[in-house]
Amino acid sequence: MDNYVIEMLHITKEFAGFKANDDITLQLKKGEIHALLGENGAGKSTLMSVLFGLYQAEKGKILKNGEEVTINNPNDANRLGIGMVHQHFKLVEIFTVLENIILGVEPNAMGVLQKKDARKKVIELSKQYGLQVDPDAIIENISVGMQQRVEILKMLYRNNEILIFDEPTAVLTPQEIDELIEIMRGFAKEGKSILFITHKLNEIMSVADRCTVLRKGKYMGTVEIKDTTKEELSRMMVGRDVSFKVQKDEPNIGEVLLSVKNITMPSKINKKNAVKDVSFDVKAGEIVCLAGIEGNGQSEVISAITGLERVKEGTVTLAGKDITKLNIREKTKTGLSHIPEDRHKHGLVLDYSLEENMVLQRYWQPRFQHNGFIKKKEMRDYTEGLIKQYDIRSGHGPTSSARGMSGGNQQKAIIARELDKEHELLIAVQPTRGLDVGAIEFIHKQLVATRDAGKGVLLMSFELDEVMNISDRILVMYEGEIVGELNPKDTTVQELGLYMSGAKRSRKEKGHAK
Amino acid sequence: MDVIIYLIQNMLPVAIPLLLVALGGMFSERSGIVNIALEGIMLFGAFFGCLSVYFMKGLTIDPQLILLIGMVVAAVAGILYSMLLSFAAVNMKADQTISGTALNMFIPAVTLLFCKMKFNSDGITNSTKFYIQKVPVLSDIPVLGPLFFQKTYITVYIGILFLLLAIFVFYKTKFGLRLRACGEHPQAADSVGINVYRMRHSGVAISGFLGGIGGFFYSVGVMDANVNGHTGVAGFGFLALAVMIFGQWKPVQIFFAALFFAFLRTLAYSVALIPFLNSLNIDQTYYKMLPYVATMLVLIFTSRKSRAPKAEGIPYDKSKR
Amino acid sequence: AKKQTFDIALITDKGNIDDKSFNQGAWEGLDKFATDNNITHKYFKPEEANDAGYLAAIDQAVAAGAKVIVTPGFLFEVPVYQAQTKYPNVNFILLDGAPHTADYGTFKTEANVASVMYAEEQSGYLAGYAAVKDGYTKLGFMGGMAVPAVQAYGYGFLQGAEAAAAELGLADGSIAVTYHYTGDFAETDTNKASAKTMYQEGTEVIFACGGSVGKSVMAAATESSAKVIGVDVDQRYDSDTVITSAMKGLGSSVITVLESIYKNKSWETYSGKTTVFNAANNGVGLPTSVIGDANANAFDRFKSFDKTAYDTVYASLVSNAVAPIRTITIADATGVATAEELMTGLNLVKVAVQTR
Amino acid sequence: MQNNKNSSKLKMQASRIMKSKGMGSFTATLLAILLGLLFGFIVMLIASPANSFNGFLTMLTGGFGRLGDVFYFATPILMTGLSVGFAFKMGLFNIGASGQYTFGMFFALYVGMMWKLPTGIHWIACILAGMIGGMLWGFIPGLLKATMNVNEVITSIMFNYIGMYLVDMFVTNNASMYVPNLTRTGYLPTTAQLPSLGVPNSNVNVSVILAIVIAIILYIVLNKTTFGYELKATGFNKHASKYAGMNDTRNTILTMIIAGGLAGLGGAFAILAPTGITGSSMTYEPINVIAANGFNGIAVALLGSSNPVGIIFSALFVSHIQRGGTQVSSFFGYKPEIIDVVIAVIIYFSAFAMIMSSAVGRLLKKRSRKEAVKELEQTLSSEDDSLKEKTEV
Ligand SMILES: Nc1ncnc2c1ncn2[C@@H]1O[C@H](COP(=O)(O)OP(=O)(O)OP(=O)(O)O)[C@@H](O)[C@H]1O
Ligand SMILES: Nc1ncnc2c1ncn2[C@@H]1O[C@H](COP(=O)(O)OP(=O)(O)OP(=O)(O)O)[C@@H](O)[C@H]1O
Ligand SMILES: [Mg+2]
Ligand SMILES: [Mg+2]
Repeated sequence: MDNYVIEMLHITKEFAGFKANDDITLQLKKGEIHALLGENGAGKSTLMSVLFGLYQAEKGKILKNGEEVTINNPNDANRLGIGMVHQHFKLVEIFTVLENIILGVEPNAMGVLQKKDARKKVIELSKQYGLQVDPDAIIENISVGMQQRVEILKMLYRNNEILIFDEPTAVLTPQEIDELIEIMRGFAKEGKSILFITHKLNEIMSVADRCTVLRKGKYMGTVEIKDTTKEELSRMMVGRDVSFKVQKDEPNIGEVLLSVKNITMPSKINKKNAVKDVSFDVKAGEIVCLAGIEGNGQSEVISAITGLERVKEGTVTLAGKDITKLNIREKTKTGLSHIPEDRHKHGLVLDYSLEENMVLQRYWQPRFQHNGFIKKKEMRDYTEGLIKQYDIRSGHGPTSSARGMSGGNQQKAIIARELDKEHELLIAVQPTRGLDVGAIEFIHKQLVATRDAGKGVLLMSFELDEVMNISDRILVMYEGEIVGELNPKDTTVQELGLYMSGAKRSRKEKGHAK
Repeated sequence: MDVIIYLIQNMLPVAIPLLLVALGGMFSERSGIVNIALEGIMLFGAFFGCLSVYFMKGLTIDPQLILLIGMVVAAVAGILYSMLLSFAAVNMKADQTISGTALNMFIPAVTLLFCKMKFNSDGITNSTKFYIQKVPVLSDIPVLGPLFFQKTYITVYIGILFLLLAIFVFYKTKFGLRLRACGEHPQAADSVGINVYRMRHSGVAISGFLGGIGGFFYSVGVMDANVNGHTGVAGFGFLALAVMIFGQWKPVQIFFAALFFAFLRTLAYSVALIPFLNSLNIDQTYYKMLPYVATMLVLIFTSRKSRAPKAEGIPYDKSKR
Repeated sequence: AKKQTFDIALITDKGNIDDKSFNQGAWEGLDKFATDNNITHKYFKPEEANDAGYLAAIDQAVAAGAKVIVTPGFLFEVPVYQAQTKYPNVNFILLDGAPHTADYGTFKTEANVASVMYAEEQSGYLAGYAAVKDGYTKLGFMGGMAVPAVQAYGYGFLQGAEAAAAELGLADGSIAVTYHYTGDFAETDTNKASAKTMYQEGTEVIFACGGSVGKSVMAAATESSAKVIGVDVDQRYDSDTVITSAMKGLGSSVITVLESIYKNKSWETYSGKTTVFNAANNGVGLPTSVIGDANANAFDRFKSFDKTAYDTVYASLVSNAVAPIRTITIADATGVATAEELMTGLNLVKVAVQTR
Repeated sequence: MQNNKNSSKLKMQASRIMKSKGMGSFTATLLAILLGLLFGFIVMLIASPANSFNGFLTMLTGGFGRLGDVFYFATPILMTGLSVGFAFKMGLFNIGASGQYTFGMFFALYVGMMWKLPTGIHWIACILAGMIGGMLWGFIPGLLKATMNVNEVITSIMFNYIGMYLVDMFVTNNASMYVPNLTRTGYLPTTAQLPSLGVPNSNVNVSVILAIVIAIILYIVLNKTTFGYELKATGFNKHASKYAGMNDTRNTILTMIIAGGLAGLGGAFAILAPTGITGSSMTYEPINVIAANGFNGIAVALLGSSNPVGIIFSALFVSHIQRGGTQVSSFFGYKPEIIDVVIAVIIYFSAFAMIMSSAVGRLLKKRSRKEAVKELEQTLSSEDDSLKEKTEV
């Protein structure tokens, strides 16, 4: 008999008749790091939400140290020592770090807040675990990595012994990931038990003791990490072999398509410039990647090119045409396609149907409108074509509401829309964020195919693997400048990391670089 | 000097209803519920407050006590009426603007209907006098005495008391912290075991409490304890919304915003007292428009960085992440 | 229950029957008469406040069985002109107006219409006279809008003040009057604020001459410990601040005409013409008795002015020895007179007018 | 085979229509109306039990005897309803329809009284002037919203007051328009009045036809054109619309201009209506009161789910029971305000009618709980609360 702190036995959780968790069993040993793996929508977050008391399972039971417990809300979970870092942070942006940590378990006298002791405890905890934070900083002013520390401190403040991390690394830079993994190891050593959700098999291989795999809401099994491989895990998860290495030939490089010259962009957070005098080119038939740790100006460069922000200084030329001051529509017409960073904010009108979203960039073209009237039939036919071609899955085909689609399929829809419209240059910003390996594989293939069709691709990504695998050329940004131009074939992840952290730079000269 | 004292004496009874109602709106909106129904809640409170004053007219009790009783009635009425909003918005996940608008439409019609049936009138007329010519002792303090303790209403002091209380509850208590969390990020509040629904009900109930009292205080301090279905509360509920936004959803700033608006409004009707303005001979209409124009100008300059509670207006659904 | 019918109907203008003005006065008379004589009666509110709306309300009233319809106010002049031929068997009592076409081309009062007017200038004269005689020297006038009735009250008020000042032998300009039209007939906080400002300037008594505006003025007077003169009906019961009221016999005139129909069979006395109710036929005046107390002194809120003094001045109006001016020439199209126009038009010397 | 496929497709479409948003909101609205009427009946029962039944019937049917008036009184609120509803689609709450309405009235009056134009052209010019007046008063809040991010609810409330005071001042200061003795404007020349439809005892005129045509045009614009597509997209998610190259600033301003124009037309239609009395016409009374028809427009828009065609029906419905209400008060002595109470209750329930109707449906059909929950969830997530400004998730 193993010594399990938590056992979730035969859990079934339904949403409107759909089984998100179907007879799932998960057993967590004391002091272990237990990974939970599965495609998008496999039911990982749901299972954790059941454990944390956000949802109640229809069937199954939960045991703590062998005794059955009921968890009806986060308070129950908290009482049992269960804490969770959510996939999307649950922090109140305008509150201070301290206020966020104590929220829900506020020390008080007759309802009046007593922050003094809490502050002391938080400072102690952050020292003890090396989670450096300023208790009085406002959440919206601190970095994502810092916010995650706050989430972790929230659990520690509540003396939680069982820690759930739902995709904690998706939003972190490589350095931050390393730090987090160290912290998790530390927790495990102390006897805390950790449930760790991630789509990145490397992380599982490096930190987890065991791994439970889900597929489409079903339990696929639990394996010891030391006895398994990445390939085996992904086969368990997807049901087929997945190739991690993107198949691509030598690039067939052509004319300069995009030319960015001496771009300077203001920062939204402070008075400094987020982008300082940056210049680079993207040529036809190549994938150029803007790499760097989040917050080093990459997003602002993209915004300058796409027109989401006004350019402060410098010029952007596309296919020989100065597009710096053009509005977004004109840029689109000049041949720009853009897979935006935030698919819910920019990429889709969630309340529109799929078909209405598919013409978002081209409803004004003669093909889809006549004298200002939308050609509904053309729109429908066009969407049906794309659904087939890109394997976009949704409930009601073209008429499904975009809101009801899964993240992966929403992303596919955006990619279909942006790739199918006539364009010279594709800008893809974090196109695979939060997606499972299957979806990632698909998207990578599409990017390479676009390149091979003679278009230029400008990719922005924080995923080092993706950067190394996909790109033909890497531009590393650090503090608003391009500090290195690398060829992925001649470099290593470690070297890339050095550039990203500013420890190394090879491109100091301003102006144009070849 | 006399003019200044006069302006301040007359500004306060106007500022207090605005202040209270805007504070109410703040509690509601910071909990996540857009409260466009303030106008209706005010009238509802004013209606029941005045009605209770009407029924107490024969009694030989101190008018200030009658006022306090009327205030309690108005507060209870306001809470009850606001529950119609929170029921719709929280339990039924209804659109908050629509429900609020319905509540604004409902009460003037009910006031008219009731008063016509009962009094053959458009409203309730009271003759109880709540005005305080002089507060004993305090009114003799130089400067401050005439400013704050002569020719005034007890509503002014109660209003200030509620302001202090609101600041305390809002910033210093567990309840305030939780309430503000619900208006910003209800999912976060939920995930730490806070009952978002209950907090939102409470926020709206507080807006009902303050809104009802504010409505009654409007009647007392501005309308001589009368209430009328046609003129209602003269758009003060909507103005309070503007004051709330102008005050950036923060109590102290709301206080100053209310004073600002009330001052301009008082000024607009006191032009004759101010020789300089009087000599300009400007059409009175411009003065009447002044508070509205000024409020708008202020909003134009503050709106760029204006930041409404992030989750306001969005029904919270536990089952959605 | 089938549809109910009502014999006597009142059509309100845009206000309600508690407007402290035409609607209320007329309704109180109508209601008293009908209740006393057990006649079914009801008031009707038009769906919109314009000629067509008023006519439609008359249609409704007739459909509901009305035999006599009271229409309070000059706004009914055109609608009644239409209705008098449309419903020849219905009797109309039109207060403060005479039927005419929309273009004022034809004035015609049919045999089924009694047109009733009031000498407001006489009533205002009495009020102004009494106030100055009582020792007030700083007066105010707050009219609703510059309509003929309100203007007449105001002009009468000024002339009465002038006459009293002359009798008292006061110096020229020793009586100060602030003269103001509020622009509406409603109880609003803004009207209250305006009145308060007037009191703050030192005004001792304001003649509140605009329906519900009076409520606002009384509120201001309470807070300022000052006085009010009421209008149209005796308003002493509304506030202690009301020293007297410039009345016109709205209710009593309605009762008089209704009696001519239902009791005296003397409808011809009033039908087909315009009857002016004035001092001579006891149609205007200040209150001389207190309701519910036969022994009470209706002049008790004056310092010195009393019934005797009142009777004297009233007699001078009855005998036409004094005839206050009702209209003056005003340049401004809004009907709002300037101080000079008032001073010269009304021959004021002792009274100094300041307009607002 | 082909046939089979077609017929099943047809069936699917039919069931989709039945289950569609439009149909769902229609039944939901009916439910809300039912509850509102029930409330009205209870009030009548309390006020005067003996008359309540007949009174209630008259309330429901009284309007049928006065169809001309039903259409006549429906016209201005139809226009303000369209104004509010149209702005809703863009995510804007135009509570300022009242001020725009008043401005439209003033412009129409001005052209009607101050300009001498030939018969047949004059009233058209007046209508256009009214529209321009409303547009002007919608433009400014739109501009402030689009360029300075000033909350349009607050600006338009402020603009209601400012507009009302301004128009009252313009009117009273204009010697040729204002008749001080009557405290209102003079009569409009007949050339400025709208052609009557000739229904006896009713002012119903050509404007009701114009209003319905405008509503249908709006429907087409919103649902069939690229402009409507852009407006709705911006209303749902202004970040996405910016990303898609739509001109958010322009669209916001344009929407408020159009909404203002619609309300302004409402004002023009109201003031230009013929009265049927020779030489008489509508008049404007400058007494510092905010036009109620602007606020009634909110109710009409909400009841019509902001759908232009729905708004036609909701305006007619509101006008219909208001006429019934007048009858009730004439014949049974109830106070006409009872109708306003009923309408308010209807609006209140319509705010969550969707949820109620699926709950009622569940009770009626006794379906399994799961299914009902599913449907509920679907209606919830598909409900396009165009009011919601925050569409980003
Ligand atoms: N609140 C909900 N209502 C309805 N269905 C839901 C809800 N939450 C989750 N689901 C369903 O449950 C399934 C599992 O979702 P869950 O979020 O647990 O997946 P996941 O494994 O965490 O995916 P990801 O890797 O994208 O985070 C989804 O496919 C979805 O259809
Ligand atoms: N409230 C809900 N009702 C119905 N389905 C839901 C609900 N919430 C989520 N889903 C379903 O959950 C599935 C996955 O949703 P989820 O938000 O986890 O996507 P995701 O891939 O994780 O995207 P993200 O990158 O935003 O996390 C989808 O199939 C979606 O239909
Ligand atoms: Mg998940
Ligand atoms: Mg996810």
